[in-house]
Amino acid sequence: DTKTIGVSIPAADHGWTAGVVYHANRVAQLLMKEHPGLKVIVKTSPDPATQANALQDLEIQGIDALVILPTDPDPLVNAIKEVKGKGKFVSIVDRAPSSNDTSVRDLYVAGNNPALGQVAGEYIRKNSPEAQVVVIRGLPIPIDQQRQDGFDKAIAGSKVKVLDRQFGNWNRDDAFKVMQDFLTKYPKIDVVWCQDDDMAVGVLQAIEQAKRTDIKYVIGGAGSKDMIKKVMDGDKMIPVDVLYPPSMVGTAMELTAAAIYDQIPVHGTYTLDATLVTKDNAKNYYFPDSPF
Amino acid sequence: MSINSGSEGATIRRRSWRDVDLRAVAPFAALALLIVIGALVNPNFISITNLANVATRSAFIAIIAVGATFVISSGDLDLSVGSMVAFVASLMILFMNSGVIADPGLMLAAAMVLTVVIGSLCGLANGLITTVGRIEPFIATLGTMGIYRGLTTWLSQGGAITLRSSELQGLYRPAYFGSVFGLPVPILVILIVTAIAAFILYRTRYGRHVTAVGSSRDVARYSGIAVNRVRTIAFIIQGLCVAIAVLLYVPRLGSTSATTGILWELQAITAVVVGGTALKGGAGRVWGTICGAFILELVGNIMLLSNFISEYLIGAIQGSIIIIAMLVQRSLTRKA
Amino acid sequence: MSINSGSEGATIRRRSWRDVDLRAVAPFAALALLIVIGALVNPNFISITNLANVATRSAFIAIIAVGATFVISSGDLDLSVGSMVAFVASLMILFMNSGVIADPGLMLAAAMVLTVVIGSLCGLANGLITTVGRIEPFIATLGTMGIYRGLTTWLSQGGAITLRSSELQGLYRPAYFGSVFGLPVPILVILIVTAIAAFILYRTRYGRHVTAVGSSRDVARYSGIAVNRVRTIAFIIQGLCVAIAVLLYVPRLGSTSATTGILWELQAITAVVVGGTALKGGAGRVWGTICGAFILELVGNIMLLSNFISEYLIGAIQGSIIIIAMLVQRSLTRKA
Amino acid sequence: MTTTGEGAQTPVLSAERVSKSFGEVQVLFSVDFDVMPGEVHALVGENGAGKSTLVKILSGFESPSSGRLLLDGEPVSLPANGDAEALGIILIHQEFNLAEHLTVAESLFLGREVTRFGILDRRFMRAETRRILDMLGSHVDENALISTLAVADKQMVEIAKAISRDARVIFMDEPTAVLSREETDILFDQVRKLRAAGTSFVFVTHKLNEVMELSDRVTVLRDGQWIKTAPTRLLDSDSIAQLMVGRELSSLYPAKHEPDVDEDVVLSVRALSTAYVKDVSFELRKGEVLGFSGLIGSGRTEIMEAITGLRPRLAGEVVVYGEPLAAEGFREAVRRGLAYMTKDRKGRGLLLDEGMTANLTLQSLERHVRYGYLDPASEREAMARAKRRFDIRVRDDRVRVGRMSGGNQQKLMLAKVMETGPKIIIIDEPTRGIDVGTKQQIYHFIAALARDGCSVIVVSSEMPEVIGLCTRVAVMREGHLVGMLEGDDINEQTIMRYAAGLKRQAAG
Ligand SMILES: Nc1ncnc2c1ncn2[C@@H]1O[C@H](COP(=O)(O)OP(=O)(O)OP(=O)(O)O)[C@@H](O)[C@H]1O
Ligand SMILES: Nc1ncnc2c1ncn2[C@@H]1O[C@H](COP(=O)(O)OP(=O)(O)OP(=O)(O)O)[C@@H](O)[C@H]1O
Ligand SMILES: [Mg+2]
Ligand SMILES: [Mg+2]
Repeated sequence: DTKTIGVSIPAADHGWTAGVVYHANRVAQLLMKEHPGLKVIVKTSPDPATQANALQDLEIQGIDALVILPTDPDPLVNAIKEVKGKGKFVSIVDRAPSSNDTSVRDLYVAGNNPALGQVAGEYIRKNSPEAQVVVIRGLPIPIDQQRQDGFDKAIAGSKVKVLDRQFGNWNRDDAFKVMQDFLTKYPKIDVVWCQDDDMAVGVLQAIEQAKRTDIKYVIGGAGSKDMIKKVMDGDKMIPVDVLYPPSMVGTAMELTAAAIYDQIPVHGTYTLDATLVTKDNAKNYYFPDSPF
Repeated sequence: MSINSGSEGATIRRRSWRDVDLRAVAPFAALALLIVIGALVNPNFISITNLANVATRSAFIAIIAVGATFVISSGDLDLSVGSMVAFVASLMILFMNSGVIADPGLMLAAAMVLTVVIGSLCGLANGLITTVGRIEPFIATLGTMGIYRGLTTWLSQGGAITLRSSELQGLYRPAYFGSVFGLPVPILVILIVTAIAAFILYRTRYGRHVTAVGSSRDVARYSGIAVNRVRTIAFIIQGLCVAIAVLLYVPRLGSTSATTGILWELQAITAVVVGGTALKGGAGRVWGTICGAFILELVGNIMLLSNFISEYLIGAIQGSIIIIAMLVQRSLTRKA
Repeated sequence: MSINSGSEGATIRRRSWRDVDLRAVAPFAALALLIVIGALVNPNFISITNLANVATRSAFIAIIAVGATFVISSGDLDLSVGSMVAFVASLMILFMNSGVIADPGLMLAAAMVLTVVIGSLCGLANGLITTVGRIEPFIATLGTMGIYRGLTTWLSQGGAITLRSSELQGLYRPAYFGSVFGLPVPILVILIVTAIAAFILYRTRYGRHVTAVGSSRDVARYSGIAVNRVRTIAFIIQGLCVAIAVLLYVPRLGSTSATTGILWELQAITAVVVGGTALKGGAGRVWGTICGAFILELVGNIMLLSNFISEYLIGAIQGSIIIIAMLVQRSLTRKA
Repeated sequence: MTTTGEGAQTPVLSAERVSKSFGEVQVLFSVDFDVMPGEVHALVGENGAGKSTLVKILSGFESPSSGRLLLDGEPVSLPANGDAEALGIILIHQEFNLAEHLTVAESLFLGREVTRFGILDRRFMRAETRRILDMLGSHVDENALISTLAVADKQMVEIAKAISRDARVIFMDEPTAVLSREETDILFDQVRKLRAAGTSFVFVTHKLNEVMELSDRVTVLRDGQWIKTAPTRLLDSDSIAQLMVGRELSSLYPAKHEPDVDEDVVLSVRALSTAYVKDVSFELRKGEVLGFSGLIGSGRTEIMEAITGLRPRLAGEVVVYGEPLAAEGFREAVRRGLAYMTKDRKGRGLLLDEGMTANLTLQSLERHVRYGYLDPASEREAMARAKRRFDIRVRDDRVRVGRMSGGNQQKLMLAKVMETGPKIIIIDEPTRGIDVGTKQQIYHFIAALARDGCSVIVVSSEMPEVIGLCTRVAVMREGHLVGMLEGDDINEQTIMRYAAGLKRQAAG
């Protein structure tokens, strides 16, 4: 029988979301091959308002299930509830609204944002207990806040000191500028935490240009192929990376297909680990074909 | 030494009417064309639900663009409207979350009044900086854009601001999702706002002054028009329209963040221009603006409903369609 | 009847010269003020390294803004430059990754030529759509902005496009990070580009025509100036400047993504206006533009170096400073 | 075709059965016109007769709807966009055609800049500009921005621009409308010189004495029809005027109406100073017509604008009906019964992109408000009234004001100012670009206003106008009020002596 799954994800506006788009499309092809009657519609939206519109448009096309990775969860709750209210199967990926219960969704596949910060924080606390750290944040939206909170929790009570935090907008160029200024401002920096591999690219260039040797290492996040490669190759500046895989959207899509076809009870919450990628396990997470 | 013969006068009138009509009709023709394309792309497109959806969600941009029509007609420009939406909406939700008024109905009413006041004040600030400060509106409102956006970020401490009371939320929800005699509330609001705006622009002294100021500041001044006041009021009207858009926005998503309303200013300005108002200032076309806002929203909708466009290319196609819409408009106008 | 007495004429001449000078000086005064503030905020600010950093990284916006000075002087506007950077840079890197030329030096040279050609073509496209298509430049370039950005997203499949050959990267790196006689290459490029632009704008027939066209299309047309050609060439110059900015941008990070250059158009326009060029068209001030670009970059730099501003409020302060800079400029000009 | 009896020369440029319509409105009906080598051909007619249109067709700025143009006897189609200049055909526009952001020298050479090795030869162009301006006796600074120039100076620049080219035919559309007598004389000398060298001129004007003085032949248009072409020496001013309006004209100026000496003082200006004008005092009585004369740039406009609040005052006070008028702005002045009509109709007077009605009622919209909204019927009525009262003639009621003939724009502007129902009316250059017939109407109109108890200040550079209309004449020079003339003192010679600084009264 024919079924339709609508997939609503953020537009590819930086590396990680590009990965999301890549994996969503990849899994869509796989699922459609696997289930002949199945139609998977993947739609991208740049901001919450547009995404709310996209949900309406998907619904117009008569979907049976919705997989959504919200650009910003809270503003989308009402729109998601609309879909859910019509009896569709709803999976939310990665970003949870403040009231994340069964009235909103059936399935929640989560990357773990607080853990992403926490793992990074713990690594720093353990390996350089008295480190002076500068932080480059993403955009001022809740996921960013969750990562910061996780990080702060991890280093609370230790001698690790955060010198400064500024927004780098998950953008290489902005991260480059912010890092240049951090380097001017602080004569001694031990560690940079920039919670995103895209921004790490800019940070590394800024450090290289300044020829500063006091910085011991940089911790990014998400697991882009370039950074994983550096970890694999034993780059001293990038000793580890914290995984936050964009492929989680694929996981959610597979679980959703299973739910509507096989009536497998997949309700509930699936939280993916924020795995610490080290030189030893790096090759498991290296996908050279992905755009991210 | 002529006095026009009657018949000559009549011919003339007919000609110029045709002329005026076609120019005003052009955006509507582009809209019609788009609807036809949409119907071809996906049969679901032409359903009442879908068209109502599109009209409803164009409400924010449409209402903001009505305000922008005033600002642009008077020869200015306001780039801050997008961040003003975020700022005003944040304050509205924060006020409702503050719980200073126990009764939900009263609270909602107070919050709505507050929103309108704040919107007007933001507009006033833009107007004063531009006129009294004598700064190019482009730069002045780029500055306030940064300010409103920054304040929103600060208010939300980088996160989201969400309406907490579910009672209030339930009470307020119909303002976006409800309908009156089958007509969704937002569409009703668009119509009312536009009708009032058209009345002000075409049928009042102030509206005439706006056009005069936009066509020539000097002529306006030598005609005894308080140019700066007219310009400032246009900015206040813009602020009011933003506030009205916020009144519809908050019940829809129930929450705001620092990214709310990003790039809406460009969309609003595009709607105004696609609707036939010239950016130079002068004649404003309010109904055209609404039509422009629908066109923008339709383009996105058609793109989403069509399944053969790579999602990576959506931006490119959207851009092309705007250009094509303008070309259609031009060619229609030229034929007139 | 009248013959002005000679002395009267002389007074007027002196007065207007003084006037012109002060207006041109205003942005530099604002810049000086900022540097003083910066020095007070953080002693590191005034270090050569920091100032060189700031000047160097302002190169992209500065060079693009020089092109924008032409477009704006001729009475147009180009909103597509930011996405044009992304598009041109992507094509450049893809070409270098393609490996069609084995010799790295040759490959680099070919890529640079290609970049310049593509940049000019993009500018040409903008120019033709605006002039031949007779679409308001704001809308026309908003359309091409969507197109260039969309194509970039599509080329990169939403991700990043990274220069693969490390040999090429090593060869190319000095174009951004190198220096000549102690002067970082990007600063050198800014100076050369600006000097050439100033020469063209002030000392050639074409430059004169740009001013005339921006001042009044009709007058220019009646004077036998090919208005559309002048405007189109201004867009091509803008495209060229974008290409030059790309030539500096690619060696910096060796990669581009769909977010490269977002909002650079607004920054470039702001730089132009802060530099003293009026958005209405007419008089262009190339050196002022450069100064404007430095001011924008300095504001961000000072904010980061200062310790007392919440990271949430940076946008708000940045906005305020732009407004204040313009007010300083105005008050200086008014005193003249 | 007309033959002139001047020999069987071929005309340089001629029009055969040229008609022109804008849309469905025909403004020229099968007009014949020719220009002989080395002649000055005057083109006269009432406002809106089609003079500017004909001249634009002959210089390639408009193309005829039917009929053809001949250059040296050969049919041509003149290229649009001013490229006809390459053929030696040059038009000085009735409305200025200068870019505000350029300097005088830059404007003069716009479109044909002189370069050396691709670089602008600015020194040469400046020197050349200076030379031409000196030749015209103009002291305009060649480095001044056009935007800073007074109207008359802009006209001089236009003329200099035309003269500096190798022209075969120069069309001048009312070049003297904004010039003083002296400047006009210098211009005419240049014209005669160039004529002697073989250049032809077509000269559009409303000043019939100039026609008599300068031209060799006259062509009269009326309502877009060709009426007559004849050698000037066979005509006189009266007969030309009669041909233009199609009826006999009575005397141009109405009888003066002297107000009683004990009439109320309605406006009194005391020691008023602005940035340029110093210490000006005078009084205006009820029912009086007070003239302001002086050289160009003597500060007449500035003082009027300061009185009405359009320009900041530095010192002094203005008293209207015994109450001081605060300097806070023009609106207050209008509310108190003052009206000011600017001389710059294009830049400050009229919205060129709007229709007539919108312009007419712009200053007096409150009169058309019914229940809070504008009543279009009432506006239409006002428009019909104004058209009758000021004899505004257009062939298409919905024409954009920018496309109306210059004279009709002037009348519309006067109508607009009068719509506020003022009691004290300041008119800056009341008849700029207006034909004799209408001039007479406006003079009678001003006189009637005074008789009805209004007070009028007429600022004018046309001496006969001031002399013919006013019971008192103030003369300004370099920002000072140097004389207040009454009775027999009001004559050309005395005014001139004050204006040129040869004589001066103690400030009164
Ligand atoms: N582009 C146009 N579109 C429509 N009507 C026009 C246009 N140009 C001129 N007209 C009309 O043609 C008529 C003749 O105008 P023209 O300017 O030739 O008069 P004129 O003889 O120069 O008058 P004046 O002495 O007042 O300058 C006027 O009624 C004017 O409104
Ligand atoms: N020496 C001078 N210094 C400064 N400004 C001057 C000087 N001479 C003339 N001006 C300018 O000339 C203007 C006075 O011209 P205004 O238009 O008031 O004179 P007018 O008598 O009305 O002449 P017009 O016949 O041109 O209307 C002032 O605004 C002033 O700026
Ligand atoms: Mg004329
Ligand atoms: Mg004057």
